[in-house]
Amino acid sequence: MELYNGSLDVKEIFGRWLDEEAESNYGAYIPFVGTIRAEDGIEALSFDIYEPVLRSWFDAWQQRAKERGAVVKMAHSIGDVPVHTSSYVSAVFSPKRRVALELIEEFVEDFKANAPIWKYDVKNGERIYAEDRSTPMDGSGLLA
Amino acid sequence: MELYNGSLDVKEIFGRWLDEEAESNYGAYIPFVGTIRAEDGIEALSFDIYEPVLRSWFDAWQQRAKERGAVVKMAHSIGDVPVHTSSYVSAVFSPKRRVALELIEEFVEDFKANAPIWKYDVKNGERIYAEDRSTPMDGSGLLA
Amino acid sequence: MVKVEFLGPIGKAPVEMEAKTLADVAEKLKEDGTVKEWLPKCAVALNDTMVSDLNTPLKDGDRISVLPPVCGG
Amino acid sequence: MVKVEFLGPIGKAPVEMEAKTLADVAEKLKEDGTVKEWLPKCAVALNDTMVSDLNTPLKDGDRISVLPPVCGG
Repeated sequence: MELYNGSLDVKEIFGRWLDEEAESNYGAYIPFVGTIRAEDGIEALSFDIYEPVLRSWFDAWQQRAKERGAVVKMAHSIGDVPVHTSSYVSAVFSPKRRVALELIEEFVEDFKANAPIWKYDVKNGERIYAEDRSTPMDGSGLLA
Repeated sequence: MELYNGSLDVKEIFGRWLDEEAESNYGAYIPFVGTIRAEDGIEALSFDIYEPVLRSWFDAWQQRAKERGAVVKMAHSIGDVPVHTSSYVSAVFSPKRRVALELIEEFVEDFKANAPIWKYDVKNGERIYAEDRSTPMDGSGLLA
Repeated sequence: MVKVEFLGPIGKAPVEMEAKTLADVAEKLKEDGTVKEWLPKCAVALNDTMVSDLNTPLKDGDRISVLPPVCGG
Repeated sequence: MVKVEFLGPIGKAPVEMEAKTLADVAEKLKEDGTVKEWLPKCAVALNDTMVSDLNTPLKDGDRISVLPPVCGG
């Protein structure tokens, strides 16, 4: 798991992960690259991350992937990421395509739902919590 | 659609596609990279392609993707591709992740079932049709 | 005359024949023992467009492709 | 004493309190009007492990994190 301040160097990450697994005999490599869209007049998105819980979440996913013979990788930005640059890359390597296609979907969807990351629109230099696009994590409401 | 003799330069293709769509305002980019696994003592896989029908198949997919606001891209090898190098890269770009995740799965699965490409194991320099891993295309048996 | 070509691993040279429909082509191809075995698992293109109707009419110069099971990727 | 911290957009400084279980924490947090509004949509971690049982016992020095709705990617 890799965290970076600001935009990701997507080509470097993609290529390095490819090289890391070049001799691992995986038949399928599926990265997912998330890029900031220009919409609603935003200049950038900005991210807060709670790293200890993100790391536990990712470690659990590595274990789940391993049980299916696969590997997952992930990189995410902290702080401001301008439009048309990337804040998120995740990837699955697996011997076969079916497992890779299933895992990348499950991994990305669970990431959206349960990775402890908070998103803010940046408009006129101001940070506004993207409440309408945010999802309560599994188990929310325990203290209510 | 890009066809190459021998192994694909995966990093070049990934990076160039990223650059091509850098200003297109897509939020999700999902490539699928297919790499030759070392198994059953093969040295390489080898591919025949019937380009006119492959091109029609790909054009139809471009249209299907366009109707969903997305773009598909594809590169494949012709001839011999040694183990641990790549013969296939396809990709989806889409504004949103759901469409991208759905399309990459449909695109790759339909590719496996209906792209007019024939695969051969290369053992001791000999080319052996991979009959057991091959799938009759939609509409097969018409002349039987 | 139409031309029939055999793609990928079938490994047979193209043949020319008289045929008014794909049904005529099917009938003639079944006379060749090796080709006959391939036919149940082969798809068909007419001038590079996939076809699915045996009654498809043919005209002089048409090109029919016989496509065996595929495995790209 | 346990420490309760509020992550991301909640924007509130950590608080310390006496509590034997998470239920005690819940009760005390509801006294703060702003925090109370967040609670129905917040998940909870105890010493960086997600928890789902109000009866979870607490000990001196425990750290409780309140995690509002997320949106990575």
